[in-house]
Amino acid sequence: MNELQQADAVPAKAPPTGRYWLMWLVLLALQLVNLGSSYLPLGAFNVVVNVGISIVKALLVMAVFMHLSSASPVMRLAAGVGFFFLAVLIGLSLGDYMTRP
Amino acid sequence: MTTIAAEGAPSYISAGYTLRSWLTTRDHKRIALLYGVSILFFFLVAAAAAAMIRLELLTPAGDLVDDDTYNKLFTVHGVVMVWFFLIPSIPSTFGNFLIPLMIGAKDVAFPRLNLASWYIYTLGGLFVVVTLIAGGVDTGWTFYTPYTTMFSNSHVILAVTGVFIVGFSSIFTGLNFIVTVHQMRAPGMTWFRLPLFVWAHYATSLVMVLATPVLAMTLALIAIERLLGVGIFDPALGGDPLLFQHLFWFYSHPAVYIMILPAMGVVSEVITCFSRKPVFGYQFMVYSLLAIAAVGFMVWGHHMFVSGQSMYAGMVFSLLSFLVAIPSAIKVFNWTATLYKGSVRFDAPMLYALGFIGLFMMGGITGIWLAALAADVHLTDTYFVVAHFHYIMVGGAVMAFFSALHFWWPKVTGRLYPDGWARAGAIVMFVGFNLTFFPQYIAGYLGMPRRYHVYPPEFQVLNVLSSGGAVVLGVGYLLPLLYLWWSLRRGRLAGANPWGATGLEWQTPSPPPTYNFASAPRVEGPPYAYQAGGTDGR
Amino acid sequence: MAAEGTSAMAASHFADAEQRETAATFGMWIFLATEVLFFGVLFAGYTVSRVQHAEAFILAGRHTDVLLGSINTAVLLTSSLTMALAVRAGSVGWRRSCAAWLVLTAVLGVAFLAIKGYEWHEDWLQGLVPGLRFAYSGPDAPGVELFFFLYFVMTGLHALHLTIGILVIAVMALLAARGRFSAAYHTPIVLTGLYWHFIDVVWIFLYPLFYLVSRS
Amino acid sequence: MSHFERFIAEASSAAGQTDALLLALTVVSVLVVGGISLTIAVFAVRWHAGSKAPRGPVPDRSRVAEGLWIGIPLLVFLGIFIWAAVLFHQLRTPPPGALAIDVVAKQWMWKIQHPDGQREINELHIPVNRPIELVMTSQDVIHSFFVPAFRIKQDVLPGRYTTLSFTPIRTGRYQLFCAEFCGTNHSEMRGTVIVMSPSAFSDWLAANPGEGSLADQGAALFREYGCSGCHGASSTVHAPKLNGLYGHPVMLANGTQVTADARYIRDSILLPASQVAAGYTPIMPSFKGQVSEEDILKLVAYIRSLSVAENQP
Ligand code: HEA
Ligand code: HEA
Ligand code: HEC
Ligand code: CUA
Ligand SMILES: [Cu+2]
Repeated sequence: MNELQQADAVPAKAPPTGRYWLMWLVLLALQLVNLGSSYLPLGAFNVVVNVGISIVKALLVMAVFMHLSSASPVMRLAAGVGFFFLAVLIGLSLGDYMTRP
Repeated sequence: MTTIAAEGAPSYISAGYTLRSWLTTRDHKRIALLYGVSILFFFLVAAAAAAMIRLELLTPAGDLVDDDTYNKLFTVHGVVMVWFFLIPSIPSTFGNFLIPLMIGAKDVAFPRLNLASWYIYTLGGLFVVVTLIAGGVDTGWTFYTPYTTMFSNSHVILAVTGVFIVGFSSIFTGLNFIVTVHQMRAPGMTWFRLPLFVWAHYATSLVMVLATPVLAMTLALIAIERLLGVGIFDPALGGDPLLFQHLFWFYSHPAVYIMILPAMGVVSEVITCFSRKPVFGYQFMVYSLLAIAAVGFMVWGHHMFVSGQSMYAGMVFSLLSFLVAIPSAIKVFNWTATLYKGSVRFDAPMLYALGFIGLFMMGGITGIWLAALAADVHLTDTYFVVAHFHYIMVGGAVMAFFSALHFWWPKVTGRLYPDGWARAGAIVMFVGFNLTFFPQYIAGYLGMPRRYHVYPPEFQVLNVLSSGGAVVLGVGYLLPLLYLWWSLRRGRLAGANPWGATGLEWQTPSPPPTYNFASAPRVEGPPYAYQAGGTDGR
Repeated sequence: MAAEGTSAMAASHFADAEQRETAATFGMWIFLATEVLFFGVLFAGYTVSRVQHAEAFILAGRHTDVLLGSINTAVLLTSSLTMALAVRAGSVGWRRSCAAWLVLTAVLGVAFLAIKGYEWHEDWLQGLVPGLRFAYSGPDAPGVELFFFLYFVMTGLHALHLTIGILVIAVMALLAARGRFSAAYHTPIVLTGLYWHFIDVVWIFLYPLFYLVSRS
Repeated sequence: MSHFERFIAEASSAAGQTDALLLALTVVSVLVVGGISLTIAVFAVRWHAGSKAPRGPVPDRSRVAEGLWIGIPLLVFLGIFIWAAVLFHQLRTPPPGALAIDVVAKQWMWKIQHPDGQREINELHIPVNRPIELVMTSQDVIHSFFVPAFRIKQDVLPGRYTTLSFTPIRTGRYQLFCAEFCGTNHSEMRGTVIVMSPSAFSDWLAANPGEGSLADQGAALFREYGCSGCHGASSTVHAPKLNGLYGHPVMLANGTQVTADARYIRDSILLPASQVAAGYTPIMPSFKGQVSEEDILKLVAYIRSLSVAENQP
């Protein structure tokens, strides 16, 4: 009927649970990597690695647990738009702090 | 009030007369009226403050009220005008009333949320009223730290709580509109058949939903900082007051587009109807609405050119501010082109709409002055800025509000108002407005700082002019109140479509029945299918 | 029973139940976008403060409990799994299984709060609560105080969301057990799930920002 | 001569340039607003309902028009942007050899300290045609230093130094305003900038000897606060010598490098551990809450004088 409903129709049968359990293991593994990496002396890169892994984890949660991987494009857009403008907020403010004399 | 009803179906007004039937309604049209009444109340509160401000500024000395009182006056004027009048003004009244009608839906997607948002608004308003009774707040509507967190002796927390709460009403309205437009369109109502009014509200809603939470959290931080004496804004504790400004303007610049986009939507409807032509460059108009909303998020630093922000950040924000003006320019040009070879009538809504274009242009172009770095260094925090934003917000948005009021009054109430009076009102308002605010441009250029209770005597002439203009402007506001009130009982019955307008809202009786349409409408063609020079149905 | 729920819930202004479910899910996503920016202010504040007080944040980061923080992260990730399983059970109409997974999720949520509460208690004893009981002294105290200010506001707001989530889940579990949901109508569970996962996503970012600073 | 004269006065080197920009903006605005209003009026009247003017079919859109409507404003805007940004850059770049004067703002007054120790309140005496650089900070809330006749303005923040540079080009008395809302008497936080001929200025300096130069006063404070106990030549404490520090890069313990400017020295005094000099233990106590903003500026002046004396060729 409209663009939201096409891709988001009620699933006919139960999706298998395997991917949920798998995802759980992956997330726990990533958490361990995150924890472990923070003990490596990487200097400023510790933050990059830490936050990078968190972004991956967040994307996985949203894709699998929150069903974005099978959602309509509009749904995905709604999920992404908040993060986009948050990036604008942090990016442009930080631009000020980084370029002050 | 008697109303005509479509083949016996009761209109939304006659669906019930008890107070309870209004306070528990889920009908978007009734909620719109609830909002209308509340907004009128807060407009009068803030206008009273404006009247006091203008009276005080008649003389250079501070003889009417003392310093603190004056500071509280402009604070309450700004806070109430912005959050309790202008931001909800068009969206929660006309937007609420018309969007379901215009897309051929029975109601908004979440009617209960809609009603809840009105209660939240009222609760927020209550806090502001309590603030006023308790003695007011004196920080300016911008709540700059560390003054607000550490130095002000007024009721900051109460006021901030009120604004925090009203923010959620804005968020819920926006959320509702977005889902409604996505989900509730009638068969055949494709995206590019939506009236621009709906598009404008869609763009506005995006801003409401994405910017308002930032304001809410920032104000919450202010309250915490004031309560506990710790926080991230106080320089004495290692915090940074500019961080507050960044966060505040990240909301408040997009918020100015919350105020102007719905106005642009109104004007697009009115211009097309009274020139009997489809809007010029419909798709372009849509994209420019969306572009204003999106790019509007990236220009906030233009309020901070002299604040101690880095010079390079200033340059980036300046450039982006120029870019965001381009879609506004497109809209002005397209409205102008719509008149070309049209069949132009000068009914009251049209007069207001034409006034809007002129005054918005003035306000917008002086925005360009302020976006130009070196010019802003001189002009910022002077009356030039005050003139800039009143030109857009009062000359633009409020004019558009009155345009909408006159255009859809017959639809909302089923009655016509006296045309001559209405046109006179529009003209008085236009003249009074320019008298009030044009002198402020000059005062600002000459260096008169804003938020000044006492000022050097050189500026008196300009200030007296401005105060005189405010009286005329005040009359311009009062006139419609009178004849519209009169029309409620005595006005001629309007019929479904007094202007011969296209648009689904005109295809249902005035006032519309509870579920809007007797049967779900089906949309077959593009919007604004007017014929230039053709008969206009009257 | 289930069919009744459907017709009762499908408000008359919607064309059909499907339109209603999509609208609700979409609305929830928009609400979550709002939440992203609501929390986002604090993330922005954190970023700026950290840039300005790099050294102090490193010092302060040593005072959070990485063990408890990591356990809590695992707890919350696990609760996301149980929530996902609950939603799935709900979507095929297994009401008892759905209720059971929901209860488990809520229990994990409570466990998280308990651990968090214990941590806060420890912080209190150590005098790390800005504004109320802050005993840290030394040259970097202002920066450390900022760190803990953000720590309390952010974990506090997160805990508030979690508490609301637990209450909602409890209600859902009750309704599910009573058979209010079916394969045809289970939107509230889906929405609860989205909300819960979002809380998890927030924590996924809080974890490195507060527990993994300066471990190396 | 009207009352406005002294406000329109272009009394700084920047004023004329800003006015030129404003004039250009005025011209553009009048053309645009006037042109469009006129077009609207002509269209509306010529094609008012019932007029006999020819109508005929018109397109609903036109790619050419749309291109022009993006292109023309874009070009105009880019021109204005570049002009204004270049001027702004100029405003923000202090000319060499500027006379540095300290400004401390507080609710609701301006306190000024000249390098030679003269202090004044709500008045600023400066010589004409000499570049001035104000180093400003606030003791409480945000204020803003605004002299309309100079077309300059800069916010004054607590906990930070902001600077404002300009060159007065005309003698006379000019209004100084506080332009950022700062509480009850914001509108009375005003003053006068008095631009004098060089000779009159030196007379004024001589007639107001003050309490010795800022640097001298700073030297006294340096002993008073016990700084010399660690930083003095005869000190046994392992602390950096401050001679030749000002204006030079400093290696910090965390591996970064900063330039020792006023802000760095201020931070060193108030938050010594935030930027520890490489090779030293952070034993320096914080003087936060003990030293007033004015005294800090004096200490800065003293430390600055230590390197000016040495490094000036
Ligand atoms: C509805 C409200 C609204 C709107 C829509 C705008 C729109 C704009 N504003 Fe305004 N502004 C405010 C409300 C608004 N503003 C408020 C309330 C403040 C003060 C807040 C406070 O401090 O209290 C403020 C302050 C403000 C400042 C900061 C001033 C200062 O404090 O120093 C600046 C600086 O860049 C600015 C710029 C702009 C620009 C570039 C636009 C643009 O979007 C305008 C675009 C429109 C046009 C340009 C007109 C039409 C275009 C044409 C006809 C095209 C042809 C033109 C040319 C070729 C030149 N505004
Ligand atoms: C929607 C927004 C909105 C609207 C509609 C208005 C409407 C008006 N505003 Fe407002 N204004 C703001 C938003 C708005 N303002 C904001 C955000 C600020 C900044 C606040 C801050 O600095 O924090 C501000 C600040 C502001 C100032 C600057 C104060 C200062 O810096 O010291 C002034 C001064 O003239 C002013 C005047 C007016 C006037 C005359 C009207 C008129 O349109 C109102 C007309 C109505 C009446 C005049 C009352 C009814 C008439 C009568 C009862 C007749 C008798 C009248 C007289 C005796 C005068 N406003
Ligand atoms: C107890 C000893 C002590 C006292 C008292 C002291 N300092 Fe220091 N100061 C140090 C040490 C050690 C350092 C180097 C470590 C650091 O940067 O913190 C230092 C660093 C500095 C620096 C930075 C120098 C550089 O090379 O980076 C400045 C500037 C400074 N002090 C000024 C002052 C002033 C002004 C006072 C008095 C108000 C003062 N100090 C009092 C011990 C002291
Ligand atoms: Cu100081 Cu205003
Ligand atoms: Cu803005």
